[in-house]
Amino acid sequence: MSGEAGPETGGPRIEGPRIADPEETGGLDIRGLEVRYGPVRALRGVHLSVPGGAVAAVLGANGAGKTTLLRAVSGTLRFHRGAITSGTVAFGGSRLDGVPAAAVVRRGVVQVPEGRRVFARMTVAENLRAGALGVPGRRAAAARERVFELFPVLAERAHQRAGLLSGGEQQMLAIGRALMAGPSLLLLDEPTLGLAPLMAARIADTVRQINAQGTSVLLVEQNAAMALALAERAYVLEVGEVALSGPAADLAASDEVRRRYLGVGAPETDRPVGTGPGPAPGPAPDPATDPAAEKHERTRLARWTA
Amino acid sequence: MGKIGTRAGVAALALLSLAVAASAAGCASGKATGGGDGAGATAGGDGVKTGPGVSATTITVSALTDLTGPYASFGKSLTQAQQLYFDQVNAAGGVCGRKYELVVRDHGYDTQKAVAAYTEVAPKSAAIAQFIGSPMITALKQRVDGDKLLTIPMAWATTLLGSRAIQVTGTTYDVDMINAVEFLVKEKGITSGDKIGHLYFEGDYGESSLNGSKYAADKLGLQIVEQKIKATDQDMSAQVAAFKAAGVKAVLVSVGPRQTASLVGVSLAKGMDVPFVGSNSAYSPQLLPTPAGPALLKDFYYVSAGTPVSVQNAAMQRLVADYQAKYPGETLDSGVPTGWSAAMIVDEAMKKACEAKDLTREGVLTAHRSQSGFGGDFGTPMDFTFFDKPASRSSYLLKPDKAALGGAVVFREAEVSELAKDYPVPVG
Amino acid sequence: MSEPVSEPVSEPTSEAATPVRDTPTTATSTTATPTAGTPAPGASRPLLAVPGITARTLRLVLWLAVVAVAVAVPFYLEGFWLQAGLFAMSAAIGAIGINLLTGATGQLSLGHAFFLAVGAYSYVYLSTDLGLPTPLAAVAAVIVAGLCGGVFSPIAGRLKGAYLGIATLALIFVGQHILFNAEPVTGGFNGRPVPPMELFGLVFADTPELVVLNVPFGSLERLWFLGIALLAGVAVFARGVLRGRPGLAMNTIRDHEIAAGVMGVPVARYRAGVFVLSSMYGGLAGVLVALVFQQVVPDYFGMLLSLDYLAMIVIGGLGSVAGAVAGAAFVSLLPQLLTRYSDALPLVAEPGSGGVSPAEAARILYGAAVVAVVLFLPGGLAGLATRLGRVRLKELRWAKSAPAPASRR
Amino acid sequence: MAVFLELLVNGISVGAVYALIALGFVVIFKATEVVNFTHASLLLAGGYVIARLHPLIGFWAALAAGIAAAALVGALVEFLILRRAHVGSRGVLAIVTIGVDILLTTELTRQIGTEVLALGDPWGDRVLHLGPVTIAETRVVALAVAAALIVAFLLAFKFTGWGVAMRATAEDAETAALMGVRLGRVSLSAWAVAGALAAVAALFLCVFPTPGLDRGTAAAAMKAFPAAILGGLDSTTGALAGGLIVGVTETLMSGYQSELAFLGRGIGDAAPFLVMIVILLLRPSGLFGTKEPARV
Repeated sequence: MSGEAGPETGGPRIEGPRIADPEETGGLDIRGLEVRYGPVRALRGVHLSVPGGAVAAVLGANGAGKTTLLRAVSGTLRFHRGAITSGTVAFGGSRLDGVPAAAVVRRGVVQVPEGRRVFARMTVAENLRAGALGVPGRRAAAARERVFELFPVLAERAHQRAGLLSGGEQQMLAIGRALMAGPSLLLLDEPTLGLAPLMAARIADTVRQINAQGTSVLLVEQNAAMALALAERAYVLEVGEVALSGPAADLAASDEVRRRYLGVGAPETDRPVGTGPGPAPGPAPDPATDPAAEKHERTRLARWTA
Repeated sequence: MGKIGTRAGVAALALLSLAVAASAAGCASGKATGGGDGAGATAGGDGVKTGPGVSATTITVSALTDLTGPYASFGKSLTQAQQLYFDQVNAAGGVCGRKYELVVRDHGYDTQKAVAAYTEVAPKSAAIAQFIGSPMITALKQRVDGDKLLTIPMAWATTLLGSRAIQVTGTTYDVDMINAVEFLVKEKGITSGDKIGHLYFEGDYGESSLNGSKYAADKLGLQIVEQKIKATDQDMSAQVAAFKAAGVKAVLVSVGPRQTASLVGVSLAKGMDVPFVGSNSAYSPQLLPTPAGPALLKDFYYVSAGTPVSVQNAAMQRLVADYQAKYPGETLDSGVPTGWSAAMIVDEAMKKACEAKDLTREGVLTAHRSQSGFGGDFGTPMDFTFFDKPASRSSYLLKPDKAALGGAVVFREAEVSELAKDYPVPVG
Repeated sequence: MSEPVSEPVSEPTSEAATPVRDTPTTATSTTATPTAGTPAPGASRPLLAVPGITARTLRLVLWLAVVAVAVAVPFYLEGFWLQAGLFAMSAAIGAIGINLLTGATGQLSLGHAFFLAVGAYSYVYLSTDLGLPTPLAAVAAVIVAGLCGGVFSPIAGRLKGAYLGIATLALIFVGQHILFNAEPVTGGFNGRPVPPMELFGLVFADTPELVVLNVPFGSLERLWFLGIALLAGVAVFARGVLRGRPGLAMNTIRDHEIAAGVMGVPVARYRAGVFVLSSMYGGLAGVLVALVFQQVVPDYFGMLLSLDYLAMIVIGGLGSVAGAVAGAAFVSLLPQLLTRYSDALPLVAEPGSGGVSPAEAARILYGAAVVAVVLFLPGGLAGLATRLGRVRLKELRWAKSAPAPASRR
Repeated sequence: MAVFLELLVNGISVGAVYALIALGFVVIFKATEVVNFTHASLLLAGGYVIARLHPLIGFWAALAAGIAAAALVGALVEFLILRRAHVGSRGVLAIVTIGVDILLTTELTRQIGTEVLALGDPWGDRVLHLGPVTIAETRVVALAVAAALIVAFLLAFKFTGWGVAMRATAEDAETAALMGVRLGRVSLSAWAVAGALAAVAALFLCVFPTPGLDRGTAAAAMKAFPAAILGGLDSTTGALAGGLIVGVTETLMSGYQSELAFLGRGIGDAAPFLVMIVILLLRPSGLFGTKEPARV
């Protein structure tokens, strides 16, 4: 669909039943969210909710604004010179927008960053300890038990440097570290990125397990099949806007999603067409960057490097 | 403006510029020829030819000093003493029917600020009664010479000699050091073949001094062990270790007071009990209350052409009394008599120039250079008739003294050593 | 699940008409707040009808005024002001250079004073000892400064951030050591006299005497024009660099070094290249300051000078030419103004009287300015000027649908 | 040989003082990645309070007060200025600290005026004789204090929550924030600790063999820059190693300057910087520093 055209004129979309009011269930509620990185707008008019105890998934191509969405929730936009310019983010009835990252953690919302980003120079145990820094010390011991139960391998390697772990183990550590704070809502940013299919499946199982223990999950994934299998409800972001949303099963069944995110259907419409700013051609963007922030610079740079 | 293309714009620009320039000439800005800039001498109503800095009622004298940099304490004493001097002269009726006005500019020991300050004050000054900082004066030497502006530098390096307009007072550092070496030989048992350490600052203060000590050592068969440091060095342990290793029998000191204190303190603590003789900038009475005080009192001397404030003569006692009355509680260091006598040199030159009815810069310089036996109350007598040699070659040997006013007493009266008499002073 | 298709989740907001992706026009409108500072002719909307002419006219009037003032100054102001102006011009040239490096490319350098020294001393050595004609010596001095930057650039290319900043400190300390010790070339602690520039038969010195329109033209008056010309030339060049593709690449290196590398910017080569360019600017500033001083002395080229340069670009505005010039003027003129008018300023005490002296007041003000700019005035003085006055002009340019200039900060 | 030993011991003892200063840089750099040029004025502030108070309340109380005061100044600088400075790069923050340093140093030197202030330490000018070598007692104490503080910091970084938060922040501030680390507190505490360290360093910088605190004292902080860099800006061990290397280099070069005359007189000051350049060419992040992770 064309980015310029706006949602009113846009292509097909799927609409599910109105979900339960997240304020009643103690969930996450995002309304009319707009985020800018300086002059660049990364998100616009995003509405999204994760009821308490649910798993929601956000799908979308690179640069669609998925990571930005998580940053807006976790309060880390300022690290990327971004800001919420309108709209609200609320969790359990209290506002999270404008709240510093550490305070968001104390309210029970913890993000597992994209690319894991374990503290490579610290040991596994120290990483877990770092995860518990935002909460009172008493709870840390219990949380550590829970993490070691989920990921026995972390207990085995407690005194190894985190940088020496394998990719899958690092992802476990990153999730475990986030669980140390005892979150009510876990934000997962591309947890299976770069992992072998077997390991990805294990991570998916773990997410299910975590959710079963009562933690809500907001999952950002490019692996749409996995995400849609895990989630009850899913949102598709395109160029900073929610293009589709609905029950995960419905989305999984929709032609549009099948064609574009599940790799079924005509390959030539693999990407948004027209003037919409999909990922620029050229080398893959660095995982830690938000491509949306770089977008306009890159399009100009593409010219420059030509 | 309508449609103006780039070319038209440029043309208009050029036209306008020319118009402005032309109008500048037309309206005769203050800078136009004859507007008081430059050295055009004009005769005042009293028949005295005047130059820049001299009006019918005032003579402007400037002080380019350091009140916020490393020589702040010295600069403050100098400036206050000079203010006192000119106030007293003004109170007594001034000179040549005119009152002095002292313009003080603080350059904080920064070359650019000093150059800027000079550019500002020079066109409106009849003399510069005080100019602190060898690097600053060196940077301006050519201009001072060209401006024929009588300038009293508060630095005693030989590099400042050789300009008719610049009057280095008293001895230069090298002459002081020659006198110091002879003192060591005469009274401290240093003999031919001995080694003498010389700790000196990078820059012309240190290196002028080193010239002197090397000359004297050469003549007397001594050997100089050099240690050069920067003004930012504070701890002299390494230098002491080097001196000690070389087995020096005495140490010459041409650094700042802090380094002197460290040097003397460390040497004694490490058992290197030798006499130390410093240049006049190496000592400050403010060191006496610090832990280095006892070491300085033990076997440290310094050489100076100026008398310390503790000396018992009428002129000095009057100066001290007046100074303390005007600036109660202020430190009385060597800057007070030094500043005072520099102001006096300027004043004497003005008086003489007035007698000759010529207060132009040339007139002031001529008058100044006609004096051959200046002063005596605040230092050794000076001869101003030449400018390629120090005005004096005799120096006092002073010794720190806690009880004395100004923290130092005369240890040995002023003397010209044999070597210093014949010493060919390098110029420029 | 009974209604599979329905209204979009995201409701149109009042801004729905705005495309998601910003075009340059909308990018401006978010920052552009029309202000009273705009010149009257450009203040109203209708001008958009003839945007090109109006914008150009305004700019022309502005530049005309600037040039007219610059030309007129030596006819009116005394030496002190001319010299202050020349120091400011030299500082501006140096500041533009370090702004390319630190402001635009994000490489902290504490060694700028060293390159000024190289420029100044090379000019003296090349013209006096090697007998090069002075203009040639000046050009060669700038090149030598660039070469010195090039010699250091393996380090500059390898290090970044804090490490580079402190490594460049070494230039100052080692450089001063050389200045003091390499006497045959540098003259040691005494420094050396600077031969006056001689260009097309015109000597930039007090002699031979020259009177233009009844005003005596000494070295300062003559140098004034040389300084203006040099500053204008290097400012235009730097602006070109900053607004062109190199500027874009530099900013990308500053903001996202790895991204820059990924996008094909030769990062190391750029960093080294900018270092060399910045050194050459420093060298030129050194030549000019030497001509003004008439004597080069090693003490001047110390660390304080380097710190001054950093303060200049922060106060003026990082990464822009106008910022460098504004900051240079501020930092180099402030102490002189305060000293000169200390008698008239209520807060500044007479030197030696125990209160805040002019020199101290200047330092306090300039320290405070650095802090205040960073806290309250992002973009520095240049940013302020932009916000106050230039907004309209830019908007007009964009309205002409010209491509947006590269982001300048 | 005795000369060499004497110089070496002296160098080590001077190096201990540099190490203390460098440690202050390291703590701030670790927590905030800012090169702190304000350190010079923190030194001056701590020294000034000790110098002014020791005649009134005794040396040890004055020392405690000086440490507290410098810590407070450090915390205030962080809280009032750096925290509120919204700038893109750490380089600009470094320039901000230069501005703050100019402000503080100007005011403090104005207060100190033209005096040379003694700090009233109990060691005086006593020296220890170790065979042919003599060393000032103050320097022995400085070495012991530096070593003790560095060990204490190593342990604190390893075992305390503060230390883990600091290391996590140093490694990846954003992720640390995601884990609930309050970055503001981390950087505030780092500045306070650095201030305290500066006061301790000021003590040893102003006692024998130097005559006392005066307006020039802050200049010594400059020498700790190469120390901090060549050790590695984010390494506590590096601070000690760097300090010792700078101290020894400087002392040996000064002591042997007659033999090294071909390098020019007064090479002692430039030498640490030359060593620093050589080390940086070999190891761009210093001897013990962590290689700057490729972060976008």
